[in-house]
Amino acid sequence: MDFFDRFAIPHPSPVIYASMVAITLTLVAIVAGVTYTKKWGYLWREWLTTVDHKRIGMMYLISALLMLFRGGADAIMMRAQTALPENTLLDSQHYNEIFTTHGVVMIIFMAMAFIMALMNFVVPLQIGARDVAFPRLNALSFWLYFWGAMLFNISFVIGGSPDAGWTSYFPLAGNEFSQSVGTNYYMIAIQIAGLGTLITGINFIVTILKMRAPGMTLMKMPMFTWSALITNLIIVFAFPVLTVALAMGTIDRLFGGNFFTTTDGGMDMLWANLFWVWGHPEVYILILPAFGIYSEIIPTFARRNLYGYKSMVASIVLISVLSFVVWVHHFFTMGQGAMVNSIFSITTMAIAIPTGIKIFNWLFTLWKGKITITVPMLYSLGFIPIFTIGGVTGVMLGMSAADYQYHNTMFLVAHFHLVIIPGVVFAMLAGLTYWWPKMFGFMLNERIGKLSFWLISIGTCVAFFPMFISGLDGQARRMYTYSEATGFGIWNMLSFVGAIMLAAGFVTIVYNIYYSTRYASRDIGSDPWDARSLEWATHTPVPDYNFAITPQVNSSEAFWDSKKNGHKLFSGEYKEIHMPNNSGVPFIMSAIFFVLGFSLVFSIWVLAVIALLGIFACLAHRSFEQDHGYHIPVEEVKETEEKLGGAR
Amino acid sequence: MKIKGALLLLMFAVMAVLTGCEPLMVLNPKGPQAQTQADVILLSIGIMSFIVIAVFAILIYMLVKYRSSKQSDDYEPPHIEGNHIVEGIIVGIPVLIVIVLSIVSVRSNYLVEATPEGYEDQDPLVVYAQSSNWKWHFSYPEQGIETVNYLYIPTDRALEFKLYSEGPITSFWVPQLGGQKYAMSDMVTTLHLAADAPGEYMGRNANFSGEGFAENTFSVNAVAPDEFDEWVDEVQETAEPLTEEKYNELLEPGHLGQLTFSSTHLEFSPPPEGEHGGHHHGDSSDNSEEGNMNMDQDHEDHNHSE
Amino acid sequence: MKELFPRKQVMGFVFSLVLTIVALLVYFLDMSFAVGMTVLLLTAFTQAGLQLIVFMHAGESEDKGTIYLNIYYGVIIALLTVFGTLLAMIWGYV
Amino acid sequence: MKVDQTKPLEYSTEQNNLNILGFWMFLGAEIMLFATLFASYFTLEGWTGSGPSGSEIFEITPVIFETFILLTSSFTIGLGVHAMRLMNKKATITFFSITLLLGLAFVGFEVVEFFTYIEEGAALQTSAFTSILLSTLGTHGAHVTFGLFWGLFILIQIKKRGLTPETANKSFIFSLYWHFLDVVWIFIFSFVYLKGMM
Repeated sequence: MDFFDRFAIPHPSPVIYASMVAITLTLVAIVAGVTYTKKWGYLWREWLTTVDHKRIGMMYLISALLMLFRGGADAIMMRAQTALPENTLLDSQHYNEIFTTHGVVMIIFMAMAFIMALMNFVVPLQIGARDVAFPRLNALSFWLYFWGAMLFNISFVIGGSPDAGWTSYFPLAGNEFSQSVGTNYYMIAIQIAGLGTLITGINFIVTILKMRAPGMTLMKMPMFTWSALITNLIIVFAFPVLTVALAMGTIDRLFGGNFFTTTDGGMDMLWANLFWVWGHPEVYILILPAFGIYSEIIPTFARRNLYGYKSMVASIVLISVLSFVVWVHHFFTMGQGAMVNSIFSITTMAIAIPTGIKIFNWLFTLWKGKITITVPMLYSLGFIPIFTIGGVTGVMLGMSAADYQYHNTMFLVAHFHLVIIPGVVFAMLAGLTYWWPKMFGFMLNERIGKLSFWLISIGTCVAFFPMFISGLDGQARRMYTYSEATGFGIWNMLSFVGAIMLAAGFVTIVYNIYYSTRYASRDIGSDPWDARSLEWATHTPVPDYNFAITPQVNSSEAFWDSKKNGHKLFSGEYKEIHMPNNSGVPFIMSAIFFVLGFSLVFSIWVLAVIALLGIFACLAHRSFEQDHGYHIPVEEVKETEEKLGGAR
Repeated sequence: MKIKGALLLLMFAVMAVLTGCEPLMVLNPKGPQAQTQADVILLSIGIMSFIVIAVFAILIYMLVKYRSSKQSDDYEPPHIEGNHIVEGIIVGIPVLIVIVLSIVSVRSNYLVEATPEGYEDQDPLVVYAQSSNWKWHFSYPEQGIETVNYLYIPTDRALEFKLYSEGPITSFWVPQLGGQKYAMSDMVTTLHLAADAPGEYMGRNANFSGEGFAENTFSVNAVAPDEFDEWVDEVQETAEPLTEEKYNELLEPGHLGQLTFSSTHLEFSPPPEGEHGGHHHGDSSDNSEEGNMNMDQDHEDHNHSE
Repeated sequence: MKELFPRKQVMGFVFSLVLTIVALLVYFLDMSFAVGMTVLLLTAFTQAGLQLIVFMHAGESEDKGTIYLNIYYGVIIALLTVFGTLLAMIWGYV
Repeated sequence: MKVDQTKPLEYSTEQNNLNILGFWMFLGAEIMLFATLFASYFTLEGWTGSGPSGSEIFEITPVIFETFILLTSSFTIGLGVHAMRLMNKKATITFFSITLLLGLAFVGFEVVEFFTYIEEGAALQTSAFTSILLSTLGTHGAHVTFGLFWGLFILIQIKKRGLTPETANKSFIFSLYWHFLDVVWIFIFSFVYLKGMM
């Protein structure tokens, strides 16, 4: 293909041209706005170079919400196209691009960013730490994710989006059958973002293991921190597999390798295998933090401690190991034979046991409690029934012989959405509402929040339950059209209605943020929910150094203890506090990664080499740099503490 | 309010099961393999409903009984660590269920991976089913005939489909006869099926394979054995033989109607099994240039031409 | 000068040379595949353990529990991945 | 910065301890990286297409050289760390320099090996087997090459700034990296070369 042809969109449509204009206008508006308000310096000093885990968390949050709407727009378009038989809203190519980007954006750039957002903001506070172990690497993680996401998101206006599904199975995704640059974007953008995720994994493991407040033994860690620890452990061992798989795919596509081709010994199955060796642990990377969030919220609003703390810990540890031994269930139908399928069928169903323990523990946490229904609690309570349905259909899918019938059908689509939406999206919205006052100093409106909850949870049921039926009736997933005779019409129309409700729910969330920002009271104190763990023990807004005095901990609900049992959290004098310096290198280096990625996507080798040298220059700079951070003097700490609510 | 939501969910679940009884393809099997799978599915739906109902019941009970509006203002919930008996039950019952389901799963998997029960004594009818973008080619080596996009099969006889693909991974699926299996370019997979009742069944490629995927379907005509033999005779007499040239033409990406030939492509374009499998990819004629990166390469060049 | 060559590390080095030579016998002697693989597995994993303990000082810091747990976990997951992949890709198809 | 005098320099500050543990975690990720490459290698070993198989292109002599060079370099960097703990700056620099020179020799051998393979018609594009073979060896080789630069930078820092908690910490972490590459090589030596030639 000629050099300039690669930049053309394979199947242009008015929607795409409109998006190009919209993207350009938005960029111009942002640049003009920042310039007009003279905020470049502020932006650079306070945000782009920040290494503060709280600010990085907020930036993850904003990116995740943006990506939620990007992926959501894809979803609405898909449901609209299939709402009617033989609909012609989208053509096949466009539909294929949309479900591919929907999957990638939602999993890699929305859900992952959302959990990173909450982990970043909450974990250091919850363990009583000043920051994470490697603040600068933390910034690098975020910016790698951010620039990776940007690279992926420009695909649909420059060169065309990937169109081989989010699983990107070869040889369909290979050069033979996927000639546009779309899959190059997939391989490289995910690689860059994945590198950031791996760094986060290492960073948080060390943070949690080494930086806990005195007295907080492993078995006295709050459950969200436990889930974050195990999640990051899975990240560290799962993401390298994706790195290798993507590198092999990149070699195939850019350098003529033969890993997954149809000729010269290439083995297409190996991609599927490696993808799911990463892909299944990835599911648990997404769901475990959600479990942690529910384990914080349910006790708070049942006003009781978490039931069965030890079995909760045991079950997430067990899940972390089991998550690595079930991947073959994603391709039971690849012809391995009954023996292999049986092994992986059993391991798959075994995961239901620790998951079931968790569900029952949450239910028993309600027992003898004093339940108040707030928005975070509503999401947690809505999660239990919907997730149970998603979960038990997962067990059904785990039965290999029956899976031959469910595989690649709408039944599967229904299953994983009914797991991921309550398991991840509900949890993220619950966590967002729950920790919002700690982040921003005001609460989100409860009434609008409840409306959002009902729209989203009913929308989820309406959108995905019909898919069980159409799946069992023979509707394969990823079909852009179907004939009227198939009888799928009614179910798909219902799904579309559900999708509209979901969209309406998300719009009300945005409205809620707007409304609450304008009208909500700023006088909420530092503990508006009467909560139980350490993050609520510090001021709102949280000072840069989190805790002026490192707290003393004696149980997994240290703050509750201090409120109810008179445990003394903070004792001793203010001391000088050591803090890390801001740095522009993570931002610059990640931006160069973007350039490298872009030039690889379009095979612009000279630029790629220059970018690679740029990255090495950043690394060399870091090696020689001597940066010992700075100290906040005692007087300043005292002043800040008094301003924020009196010295303790 | 919460109960209303829960009831709504339950209603959907019940509806899904009820409407599922008769018309849904997967639950309306016409062959022993599909029957096995439908039985497993219904059994698992039964057991799973029990779990779902248990969870719903506990949730509703807790929410009704322990709402703060039903408690006195000074009620302080107790601190409860956990209880070995309760935890034993919530581990024990799921373990038992998983053991039962594992036995069912393993047994049924061996069943569907073997010649259908009751047909072990006869020779199966072997059909090579090859997908290409976006068509299905069915070769009957025994009868020496080939069809495109439709199948004729005898009832009450074991069928052995040999699946492979000329291009992306596809999945051969006839829901009413049995579950699907992948067709891939570098190996042949085997799917055992059989039809109990005559009729016309829907078959399709279930694995996403690009632009023409949605329309990548075929029809399956199950007829009585003697009727099948008549059809074979008729094809052998009236249809044209399949030439290599014609075959390569058929492989061009696109959609075709139903076609019939009185010879198969297996001789001049053998399936990737045995010495032609990916493992010992034998032919070396045109491999040397293919390694080069060539974005314009048409995939028709990649036929296994000998 | 002598203090620069601690006994433990010199012995470790000698031992790793011996292990390498034993592994090389697989090439120079005529062995069956099974025997050869057994020798290679033994020498490779012993050699890895040797590096870990003698040269990498895995057991000397306050975090040795974490470090060992991390390595064990990694090795277990790695072996599961390697053998699971072989099972699903090669052996399962026979 | 609080410096704990009772411990070796590389462990003497809180941040140093974090760095070392963090690097061990990174090595956990590296184990999986190479495990995935090995899993792919063993899977694709027989998928040679029309290209050569391992036994046709492997040669024992360069492999023996590479192995002994890398083993020795692993030994010398161990001595380097030992010298560092004795606060012997000169010996530390000497041992690190020897290590890097050995590493350079290793990379040299590997480059020659790669050119030989390509000459013999076993390029990255030849077959699935050669793709994974060169990728696996290449990933290890790239790690060593990266290590050469990294080690050089640290060497310069020791020379300029002396043995401080910071440089000691960097050197120690670098030694972990180097030993780990040696371990990976042992597996490549055993299960790629020796198994392939057996």
